[in-house]
Amino acid sequence: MNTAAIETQENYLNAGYDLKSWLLTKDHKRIAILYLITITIFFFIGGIFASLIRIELMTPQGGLVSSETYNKLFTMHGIAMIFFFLIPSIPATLGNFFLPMMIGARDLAFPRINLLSWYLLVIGGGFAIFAMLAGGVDTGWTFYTPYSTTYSNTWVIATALGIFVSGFSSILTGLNFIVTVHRMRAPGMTWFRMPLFVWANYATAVIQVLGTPVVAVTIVLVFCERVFHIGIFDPALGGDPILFQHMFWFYSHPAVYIMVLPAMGVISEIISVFSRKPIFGYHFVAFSSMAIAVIGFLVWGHHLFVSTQSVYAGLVFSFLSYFVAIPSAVKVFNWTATLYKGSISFATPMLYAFGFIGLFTIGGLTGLFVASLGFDVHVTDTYFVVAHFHYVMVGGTIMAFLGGLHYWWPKMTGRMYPENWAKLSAAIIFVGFNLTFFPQFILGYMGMPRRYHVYPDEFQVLHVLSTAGASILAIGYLFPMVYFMWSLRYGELAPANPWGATGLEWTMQSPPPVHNFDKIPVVTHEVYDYSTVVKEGVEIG
Amino acid sequence: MAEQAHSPVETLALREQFNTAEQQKESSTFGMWIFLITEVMFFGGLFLAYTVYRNTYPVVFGAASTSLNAVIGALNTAVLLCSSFTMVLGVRAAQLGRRRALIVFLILTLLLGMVFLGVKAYEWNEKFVEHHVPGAHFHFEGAAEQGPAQLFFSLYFAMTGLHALHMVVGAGILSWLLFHAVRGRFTAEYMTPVDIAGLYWHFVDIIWIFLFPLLYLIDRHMR
Amino acid sequence: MKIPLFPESASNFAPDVDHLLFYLVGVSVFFTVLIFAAIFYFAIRYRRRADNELPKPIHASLALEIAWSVIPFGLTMIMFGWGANIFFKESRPPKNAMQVYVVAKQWMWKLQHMEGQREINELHIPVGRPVRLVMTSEDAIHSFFVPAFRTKQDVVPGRYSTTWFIATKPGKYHLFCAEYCGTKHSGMTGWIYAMEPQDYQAWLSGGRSFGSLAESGEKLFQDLACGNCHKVDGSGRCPSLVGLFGRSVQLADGRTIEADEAYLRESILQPDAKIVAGYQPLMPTFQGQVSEEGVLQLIEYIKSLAPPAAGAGTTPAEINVNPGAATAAPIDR
Amino acid sequence: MSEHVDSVKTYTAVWLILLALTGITTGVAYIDLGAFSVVIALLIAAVKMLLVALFFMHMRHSTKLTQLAAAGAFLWLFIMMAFTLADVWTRGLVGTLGR
Repeated sequence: MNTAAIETQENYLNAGYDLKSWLLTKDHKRIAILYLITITIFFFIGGIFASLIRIELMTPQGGLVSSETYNKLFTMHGIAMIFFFLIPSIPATLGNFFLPMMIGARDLAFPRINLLSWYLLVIGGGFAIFAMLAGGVDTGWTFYTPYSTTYSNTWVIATALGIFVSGFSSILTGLNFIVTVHRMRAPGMTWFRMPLFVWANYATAVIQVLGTPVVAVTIVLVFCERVFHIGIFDPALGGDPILFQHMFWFYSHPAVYIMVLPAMGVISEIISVFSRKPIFGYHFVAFSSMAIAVIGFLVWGHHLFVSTQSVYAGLVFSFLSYFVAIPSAVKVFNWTATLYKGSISFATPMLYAFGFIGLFTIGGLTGLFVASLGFDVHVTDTYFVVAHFHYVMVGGTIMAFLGGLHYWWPKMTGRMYPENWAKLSAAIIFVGFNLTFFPQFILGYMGMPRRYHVYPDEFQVLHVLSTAGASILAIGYLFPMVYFMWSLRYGELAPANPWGATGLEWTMQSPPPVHNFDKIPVVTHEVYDYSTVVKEGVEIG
Repeated sequence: MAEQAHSPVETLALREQFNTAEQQKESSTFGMWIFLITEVMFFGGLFLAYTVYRNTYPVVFGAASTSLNAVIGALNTAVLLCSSFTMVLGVRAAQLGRRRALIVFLILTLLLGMVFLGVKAYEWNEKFVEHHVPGAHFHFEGAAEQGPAQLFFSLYFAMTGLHALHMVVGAGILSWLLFHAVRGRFTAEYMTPVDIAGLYWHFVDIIWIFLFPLLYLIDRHMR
Repeated sequence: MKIPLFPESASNFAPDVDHLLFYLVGVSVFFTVLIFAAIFYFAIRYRRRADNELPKPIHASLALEIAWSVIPFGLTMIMFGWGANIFFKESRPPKNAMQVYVVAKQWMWKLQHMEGQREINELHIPVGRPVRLVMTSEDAIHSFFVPAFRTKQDVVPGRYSTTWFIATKPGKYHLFCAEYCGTKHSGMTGWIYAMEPQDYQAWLSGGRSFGSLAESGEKLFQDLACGNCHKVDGSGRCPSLVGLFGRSVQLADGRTIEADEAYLRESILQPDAKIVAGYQPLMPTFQGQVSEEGVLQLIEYIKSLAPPAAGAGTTPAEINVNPGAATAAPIDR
Repeated sequence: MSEHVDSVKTYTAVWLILLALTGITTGVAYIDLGAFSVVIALLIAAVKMLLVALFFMHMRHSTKLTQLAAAGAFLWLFIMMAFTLADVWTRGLVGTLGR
């Protein structure tokens, strides 16, 4: 197929160029591209806030911005990154694009609800951006009462409305995925022939459906308390601010699993393809996704250890928090075991997968630190916790998101990304990330509190190191933005299966046709069976 | 399975992403049940706040609950149960393809829903007159402690308000159904929207089934 | 220029938490090195040499899965037990601890010693003696965090919360507010001065004395005319407060609760929350009239109203606390 | 339609039982049963819910999956309430203020 032929081949991208065909599309692939553009915008908005924070923290007396502005910076960094980038990131882009194909379906169960989900995210994002431009919100992304309801005079209502609306985008995506996986698998696609990426997104969907409504109603109550002065959490009326924290964290801890589970799904795919072996202990990795989704709902109290929550409740939550750590450990061990006796290629997605396993291991292990009651009393609300969740979110989810983007870019766009530039940026991101966040563990244990922009002089050296790392990390993130755009026009044309992968999404042309499959495939092979794709393969190992 | 045309033809009963009408109906029903799960958790947050505060302030909650009119509440519950009854008869009519019966039952359900909202509005107005609406000039003579009493009424208005909002949305769905039923869009083969609207309506009724005793009937014997 | 990489260890909890840290870091370094080494070795040893290599699939081994589930779980249970042990010790201050009241207010700490000294953003304490802080907030949630003591406790409006420690090394240690509380959250810091006992006594007597907390409590008690109802001999319409602190009180709705600081504070600000058996809800609320410091002073005064044997100026006649109640709690001499 | 269609008689019977139960729960509330009155109120409400779900929402004929999902929702509601009340009920048990 010469390039001209490929150009004219009918696919989901050239099926229509006008705005209407994009903004009213029902095609899960186009909606995934719309999501990709939206969350990239929010990623860079959040990134700008992060850079300002890091520059501010270079000096102990914090000269760049005033206290009010700094409080707004870290709040909006948290909100933009968590609600508008991390939570939709992998499920809404890679999940939307590939889940239907991987199970042999033409589209999600409810395409119009899928489009509605995107609009809800955009409308919610609009409210949040309006609040940022109008003056910002300074309650922290956690909105703790009574500060958020009584003492803050910033744009809390507009931001709360934005998060409320975008929460429904997450709920409806979860609903769509659950029904699609249950009802629309191709014949022969049994549960244990589904790729682990589908398992991970299914577990994530369960959390989205069961957890997000609770934070939605919590935000409604904060809204009512600010607007109508009805006092659900107001201590002056006998309300209990700790009840707010229970209701908030009931969602927000499972939300961190919404952010990391899809990333684990991507890593399972990449590790398997680039070591050309089925994932070691497929069933255990699949069930550990479900276990994380379920046990993830029993541990939220470890955010409340020092909040006057009772000692006995703290004991229960601390104990259960160690249960939820075990499935994550099982996954890491199974990924590492998959490499044994494999045929390992060092393409960029694999570099991101190695980065993910390393950094997620450190992130996960420091989770064990903060789950221990006596230790958490010292390090909660300090930079130790900031470092912990950045290791899991940035070192984990963003690494896996970039790995997934590189892995599926040929299929999504029909173009190959530039391999060497990609490897360089992966290395820069890995170095920049560690330099930014590892010093924060030390800062945290020394007692540097969270959300401080004025701090004692003895912490300055570590802060300067962290800011240096942040600048490297920022540059590292700009590379993919540039060469992905460049590849759309000048990238090498991608074949149907550049990596020799086994998923159903690789059986169709790149970029895929509008209806995915001319004829719904009948699945006969086991999952990750590379003998079907490696022509006259030489048996090794 | 029948050989699929390149791009499958799209009908109401068979959207293009489904292979069989049966698959589409099962998906829509299962999708609705998942949505109802999110609603259970949505109201669940309010029930949690209610449980915690009733546990902390049992006496004041009892006094405040006794100030509500239980008879009106019971009658209103009966109205809602009747609307559920007419709704399920409407769904049955749609299953059997009886268009006229479907239209009659939809109208009845809509009317009963309006009656419920009307009674609700009356109760709220009565609360407004008695200064039981939380806010600046809240005053509840039944208990000396105004704080927890205001908590009860905050929860009362939050829960019944959210329920009423769901009733209004339900009424909107019923009107849409009515509009299409009159135009003969629903047949015995394609009645999924009626079935799903029925699930939603019954769910809103179930929420009220729990709201009524929990809000209206605490320590009623204290009076 | 010495770059400090480890916080000072200046309290009885600090060594425990530090040893727990070393155990946690040890386990984590072991597993991190294990994973990194395995990845590097496998990646290099089994790198792809030819494009059509097809490794033999190895599916699973139950024994291995169980091993790397049970062993990590065992290690984590040690972390759990050790942490829980420290947490339990931190949640039970010794009875003889020296008490200091802390009132957190948007963006400053107000501390009050029993002897009357008042401090802003500073706390002088003797080394070697357990110090219990009873804290409340007047507005948003704050958190009393002393890194050198490894202790942290949120200060929540509407209730008292407690933290305690024993300073083991004289010195000047940072005090931070660790729960975001608004604009000057980063400015809400201070210092803890741990001093040798004799220096502490010198500081205590040297400071301008406002009279002990109990005395200012007594003055406030009279200003608010609490004595009109709360007569010493209990003959008024309200229960006598003599010897009330620490005693269990029979309530009108049948519950029996211990009269601790939280009960006294609630009864001052929301009198009808817990009505003593045999009495009517007559007491007006003092919410808004008495500041948090005022409530603390009144509590200290009520604590000082010991039973007649030790009380000053109370009539030796038999004191009946609950004229109406059948089961009057006996007064222990 | 392939699906089983219930008779009007069943629906009417269920409807009348629901109305009766509403009456009962209101009446019972006026009798002083102490803490037990909450249990009775919730039991009656649960029975009414099951009636509506099984008959009116055709839960009887629906797939195992839907039944599992509905049960799951209530299990999660129970988790949320149980752990939060575990905190609220055991506050101060250790004998220290705010712990």
